[in-house]
Amino acid sequence: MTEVVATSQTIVVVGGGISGMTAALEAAECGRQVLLIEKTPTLGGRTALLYRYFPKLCHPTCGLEINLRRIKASRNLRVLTLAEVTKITGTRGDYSVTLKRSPRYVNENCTACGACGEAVEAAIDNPYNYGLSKMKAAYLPHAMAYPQRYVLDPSIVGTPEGAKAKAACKYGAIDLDMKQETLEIKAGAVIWATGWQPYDAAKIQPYGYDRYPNVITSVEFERLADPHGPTGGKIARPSDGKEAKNIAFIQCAGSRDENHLRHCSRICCMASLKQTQYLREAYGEAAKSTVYYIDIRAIDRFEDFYKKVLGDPGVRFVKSKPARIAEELQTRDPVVHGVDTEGYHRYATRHDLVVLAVGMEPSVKGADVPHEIVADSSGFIESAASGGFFAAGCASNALDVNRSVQSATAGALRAIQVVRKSDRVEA
Amino acid sequence: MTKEYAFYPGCSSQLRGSASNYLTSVNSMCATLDVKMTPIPDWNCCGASIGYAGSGELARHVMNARNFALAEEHLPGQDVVASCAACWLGAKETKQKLDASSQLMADTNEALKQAGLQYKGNTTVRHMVEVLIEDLGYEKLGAPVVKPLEGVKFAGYVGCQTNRPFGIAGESFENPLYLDKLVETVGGEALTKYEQKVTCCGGALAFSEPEKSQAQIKDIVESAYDQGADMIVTPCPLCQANVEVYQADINKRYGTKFAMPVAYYSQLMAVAYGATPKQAGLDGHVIKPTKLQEIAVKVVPAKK
Amino acid sequence: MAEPKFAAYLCKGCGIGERIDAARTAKIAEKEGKIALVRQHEFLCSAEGVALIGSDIEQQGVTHVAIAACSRRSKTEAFQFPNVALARANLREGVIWVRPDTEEARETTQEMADDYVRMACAELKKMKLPAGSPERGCSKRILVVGGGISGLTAAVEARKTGYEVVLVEKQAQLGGWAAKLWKRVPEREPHAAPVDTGIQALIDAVTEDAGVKVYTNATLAQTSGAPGRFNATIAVESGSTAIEEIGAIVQATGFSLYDMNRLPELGAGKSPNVVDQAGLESLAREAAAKGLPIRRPSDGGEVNSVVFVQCAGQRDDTGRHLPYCSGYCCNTSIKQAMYFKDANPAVDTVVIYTDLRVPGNGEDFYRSAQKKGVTFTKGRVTGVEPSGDACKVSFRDLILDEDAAIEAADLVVLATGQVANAGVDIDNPDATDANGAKPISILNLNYRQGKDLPKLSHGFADSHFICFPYETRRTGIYAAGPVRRPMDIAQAKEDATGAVLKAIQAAENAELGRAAHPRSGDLSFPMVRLDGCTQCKRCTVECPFGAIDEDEKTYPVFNESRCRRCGTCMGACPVRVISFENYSVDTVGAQIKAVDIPDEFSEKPRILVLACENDAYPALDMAGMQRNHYSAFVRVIPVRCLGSVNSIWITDALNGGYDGVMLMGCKHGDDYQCHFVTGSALAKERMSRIDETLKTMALETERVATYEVAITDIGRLPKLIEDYARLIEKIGMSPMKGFA
Amino acid sequence: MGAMNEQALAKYTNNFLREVEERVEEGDWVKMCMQCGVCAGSCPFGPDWEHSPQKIFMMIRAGKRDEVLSSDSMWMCTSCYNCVVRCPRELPITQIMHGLATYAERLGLAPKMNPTRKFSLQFWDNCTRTGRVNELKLVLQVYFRDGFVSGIGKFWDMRATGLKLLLARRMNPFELLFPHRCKDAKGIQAMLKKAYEIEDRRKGFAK
Repeated sequence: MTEVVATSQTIVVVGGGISGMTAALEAAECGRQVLLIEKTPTLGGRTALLYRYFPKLCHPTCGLEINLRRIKASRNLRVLTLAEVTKITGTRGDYSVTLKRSPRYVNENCTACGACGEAVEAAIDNPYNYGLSKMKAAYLPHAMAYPQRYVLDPSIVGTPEGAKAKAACKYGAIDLDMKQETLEIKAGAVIWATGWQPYDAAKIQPYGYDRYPNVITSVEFERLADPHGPTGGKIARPSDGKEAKNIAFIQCAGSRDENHLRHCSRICCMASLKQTQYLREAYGEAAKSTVYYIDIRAIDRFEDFYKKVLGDPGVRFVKSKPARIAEELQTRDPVVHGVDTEGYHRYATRHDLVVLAVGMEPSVKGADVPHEIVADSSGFIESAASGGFFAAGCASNALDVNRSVQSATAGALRAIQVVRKSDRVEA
Repeated sequence: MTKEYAFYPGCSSQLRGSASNYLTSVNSMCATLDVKMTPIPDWNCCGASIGYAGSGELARHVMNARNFALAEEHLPGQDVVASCAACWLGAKETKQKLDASSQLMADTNEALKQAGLQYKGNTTVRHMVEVLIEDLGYEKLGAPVVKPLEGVKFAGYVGCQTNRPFGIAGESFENPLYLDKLVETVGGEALTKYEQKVTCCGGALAFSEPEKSQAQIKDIVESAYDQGADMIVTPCPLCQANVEVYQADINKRYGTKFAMPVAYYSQLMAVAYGATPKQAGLDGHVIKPTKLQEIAVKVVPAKK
Repeated sequence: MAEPKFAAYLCKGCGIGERIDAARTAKIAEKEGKIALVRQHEFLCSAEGVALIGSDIEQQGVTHVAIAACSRRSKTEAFQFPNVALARANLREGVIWVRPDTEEARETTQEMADDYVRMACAELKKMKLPAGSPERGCSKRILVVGGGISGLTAAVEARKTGYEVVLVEKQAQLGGWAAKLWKRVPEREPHAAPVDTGIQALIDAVTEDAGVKVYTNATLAQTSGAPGRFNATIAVESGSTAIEEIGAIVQATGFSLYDMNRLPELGAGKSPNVVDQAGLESLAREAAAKGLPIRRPSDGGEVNSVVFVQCAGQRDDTGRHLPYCSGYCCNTSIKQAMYFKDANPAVDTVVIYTDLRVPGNGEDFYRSAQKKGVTFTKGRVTGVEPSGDACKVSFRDLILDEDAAIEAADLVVLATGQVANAGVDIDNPDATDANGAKPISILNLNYRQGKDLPKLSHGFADSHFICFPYETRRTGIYAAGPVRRPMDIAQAKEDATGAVLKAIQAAENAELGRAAHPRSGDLSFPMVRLDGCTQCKRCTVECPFGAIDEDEKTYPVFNESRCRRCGTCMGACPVRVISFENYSVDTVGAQIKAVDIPDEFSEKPRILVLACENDAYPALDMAGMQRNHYSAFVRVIPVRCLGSVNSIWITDALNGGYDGVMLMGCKHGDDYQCHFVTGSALAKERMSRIDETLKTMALETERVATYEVAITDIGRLPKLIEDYARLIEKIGMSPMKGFA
Repeated sequence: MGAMNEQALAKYTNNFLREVEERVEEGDWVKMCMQCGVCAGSCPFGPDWEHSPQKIFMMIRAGKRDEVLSSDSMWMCTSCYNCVVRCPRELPITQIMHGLATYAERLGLAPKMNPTRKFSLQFWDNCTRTGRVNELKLVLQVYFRDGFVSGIGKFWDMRATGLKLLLARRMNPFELLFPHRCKDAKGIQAMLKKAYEIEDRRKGFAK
């Protein structure tokens, strides 16, 4: 049974991505008691699945390492993974938060030696590669996973595979009898940092994501370029593993569209510009990128990066929202159809691979937040009547990493303002 | 028990019309399914999308509203069901516009008064296919099958106006699947990868600029061949006519050897339900749907 | 602290027991490591194992613990012993997981393990338990520089958190740019129409709050000290000065509008009917005050047609204007077009843009403007020629792909950009800003390294870090709002709120004598033995954070609460008088010496790897986790930053018979990834000088190699090591063996 | 209209846009276009157009009144509604195209020789005369619209098809003598007359 100490001075942060970690750390490093809740088995969130950041092309795991070290060093911060918030009642300074905790089937004895992973044969889709690869059903989510502890997929519990895992563990770390539990904790303030999810590309029917293997999303492309990814960093296309050197990047795939997401997702333009450089890095002169766009939104000094990419002879820009994608029957090459609106030129261009710059929608839509809140029509959180509930990062708006961290830091301060009030009442 | 609808067959489907065999097969199909279609008395043309240059906005709506008014009066409580894509589209658009604007409603009734009619706004507009899928469902549609269309490969050509802008609930604009499901329901083989299923046949230009529409039709038929289709099946009389009738001209124009039969879903169902070739309107084709013919003439022991 | 007592614990779990002769290694810890208490354990991180260590600390008064088990990055929760010095030998990720489990590999693997234990013991002996900096600032007041919307927000948020505020504003009134606006872009749904700026409420909140000391018409004459003990000398226009005790600083000095008079080709200065966005706001305010529609400045005539020119003097690649995008201008022009449309839909408003940049819900604001009849034309404006009371706007219509013109616009609004008020460029004090003005210092810091915050690019005092946007190079001073990056009001408010948290954190850290990011909570701090100092000034020049000043005799003056504990000063010091209690020239030096160097006939070279603990070391760990093998001849020592590497370590190693030294640090240059900004760059530079030393030692220059590595290099690092080992094999064993 | 013509010549003023909003079916949607071009790429007859919808919308904003209204582009629309279902701004593009064509026709600016224009007019005339379309008459009208000789020629070209249709009983000479008709054709005429009258009033056409 999980033991959690929380009082009305505790700040509960929901979501262990970069926004949640930041909010939790900044508050904790101001001397506040913080409980960080994460739904999955590991911290890191969506940025841990990116290969590089724009505009520096540095690696997200580099910042993650620092944040994890801060978490390990912090006396005030407690992390709870595999935990979901099902209910929040109360008001500013006095909340009661109900948590559903799913079993990991692995206890703190785990040394991450990997014996169970070797023993088990059953494989499952690897969610950390968006299902582009398989992984063992006893697994360490990824190399930077925290807590650094294995997880058993529920599918093998109660099967011979589960038994294999248990048998393989010398340290009694595997506990097949773990059950889901419900916890209720107190909190003075809540920071909601549940982040974003990519818009379901299959809904954008003209682009045939559900029909053509060589039409993928921008988040999947990040995995293709990542050395930890399904191809070990080789930019190869799904249908035949052929090196994809001629790639179309389609902007506003779901964003700025009354039929899909009404808002602009802000990051997609920069993400595609960045990804053209992955291609450059991988294939040099042979790399051919075409960016189909409505407006390139490279705001503030991101413009520098845009100019750099504009100067890359391997990258073409076409001002057009493509009408549809067709597939060449034999080669399975995607063919992008549309009109370049700068002077009205029609095109039907063949590519090795199409990357849809999918839009950003809140992972937990406003309506599904288990608390009374005000959200906009896209589901981003604006405020809560109860006064001590704040949104941070992409739960609050379509933001890039830098702005998410700003938002999370601001959120931490607002939460501190609440709990210090409740110190006073109790003091 | 019998389902009843106010039937709006439309000009092309009427007796001696270019799609009269569609009507024939629909009647046969409905008889089997115990669906009673009562034509709206003295119904008139919807004006179709192509009539725009002369019609303007209001006149078009008034034409459709007249049919609604007649249906309200003579067939109260019954949904207006169109079998023709254009009629359905035109009627449905009018219905939406009138619902949305009291102004337009008033203007429309002011005009209708001249014909001694009034539209109260209670009509619901449906497509024959909606009736089949939504009111009966695939299971019911499969039940009466006595001659499954085994071994016949169908390219499901949905076309434009049955599919856009309204379409059938739950289906996508780019890749609707209901036609394939109907084919499978009656035991045929649906070529689900047929990628021309929603390509426009250029109907509106068929007469005025045949070369343009025939270029479209060529792709539609060609890809049906590529997929190994025995015939094309469609829910739209205009698509049927265009895609079937001009194959000879296309052969002349492009040196192709097209002879791809184009049938209605209703003909497939009628045949599968045991209708004679005549009842299924198979005699109404320029390119004979031989495979259907063969099945239709087969004698099978009546279902117990 | 009591008499130090040392203990070493050797874990045999995770296969360590099977792969190495633990008994032998334990004996080494005892004999060579000179550790009195040495224990072996099957599963040291288990509750029972941890309890064992705990009881030794309790019962036997153990003060220094060496743990030979997994990496220092693993099992950190288990191996946490307050007030105990801890050294860890990485036998799992660092040894058995990077070595093949074969007979022939057994011996070298064992030697690897033995050495890491020797190193841990040696390090431990030299370690002291950090006590925290004695320099404890006591002030927690927040100084806010700038009284615009960012500064006012900062002040209000700081007060809400219970901290006192001193606010300094150059102008006579508070409010800054926001006070000059008629209305602002909405922040919330419906994003349909301009809304009130809300600036007055902020001004009132600040002026009515006794906890905020407001200085208007005032500037900072000098800022001295450090977080927790800043002294701000405030000069008021009247001539009076005041000195305030400050804990931390938020610099919210905002921006100046790019001077439209630099854009004569766009009609600026040629007609009063050509205005910038600020100009239009004042027209709107005047009109609103009179309750009249906006009139044409030239003759007070009716305005029937307004043209908005986006990116005026922005996104420029001629080098004459601003190269960047200011981000807020598209929404502002949309808002201003609405001023006209909401008052009178008959007025024509055309926005000419190349890329319309309205991220997030700005899209709704854009749609709303279109609904109101604001028209948008994708085009590039080539000229604005005033004639009489009208202006002709010529442009290239990029959609219709033709040259076009709007013959008679009554008003032309130029969307010029933001130029940061960030003070002097400390790297280039004579530089002028984008408006051609010579900036005057804002903070007037008396820091050795300059008067203001270092600038990042285009004159903005932004942070270079994506994950840590508030980490500037001056601890306890945080830039917020448009001084940091071009931004709109909504972002500025959010930014200011975050900056206040960081300021509060800095003040609190200072009081506890703890480090700030990225070594948050670190109690160690640099200590200098001044009697040995030669006043060479390297430390004061090279400190990436300007933490070290100089006294009149040019001796270094350390300001611990400005320091980030990277150790760059330690690496810089030629006479090695700077160190930390738990990280010093000796703790590392001792590890280097502890390694057993086989003679030159053994064919067992020894390669020292000094790896940045932030990226290179984790990468090596992860290589181990993936069981990527590498040479058994390397001995890896994690360092805080490559900048902390003192060349004495290299020369000692080479004198001691090591055959090669690999330095692994982070990427440097424009897109540097060093968490201490310049550490890896400095190391690179220092090592370029080591070639000389090598020559004098008659050693090949290849024996010292510096690498830029990233945390993702799990595949590349083992390869680098293998290649280097092969290279050493090629150039042969070091001739220096056996002399040390 | 003269005055309006004059004004509309002043480019990039919103006069023509306003005219379109007032007088063209769904015309008030034109301003909502964001020039993404998805309509242009979605049109099956795009390659035949001089101007794509999105470009026409831009031309309207640019005040290119005559170029737009005399263009034959709108007449290429086959009402396939591809553009409508894909438009990210949900513009009823098909209706706007028809609306512009209709408006051009009313102003007498539509390209006289455009075959689809003629067909469209004939179709409407044909179906409103009796309330139902007389396909055979319609076809003959189409063939003979450019005079008897060319008509014979076209008819000759199509004789095979025609014959097949006759055999398939999908075209019937009786239609010429005893065509389908609504019983209340009169009523229909009357109500349509009224409809035109009301629309003229609403859209402010001088009568």
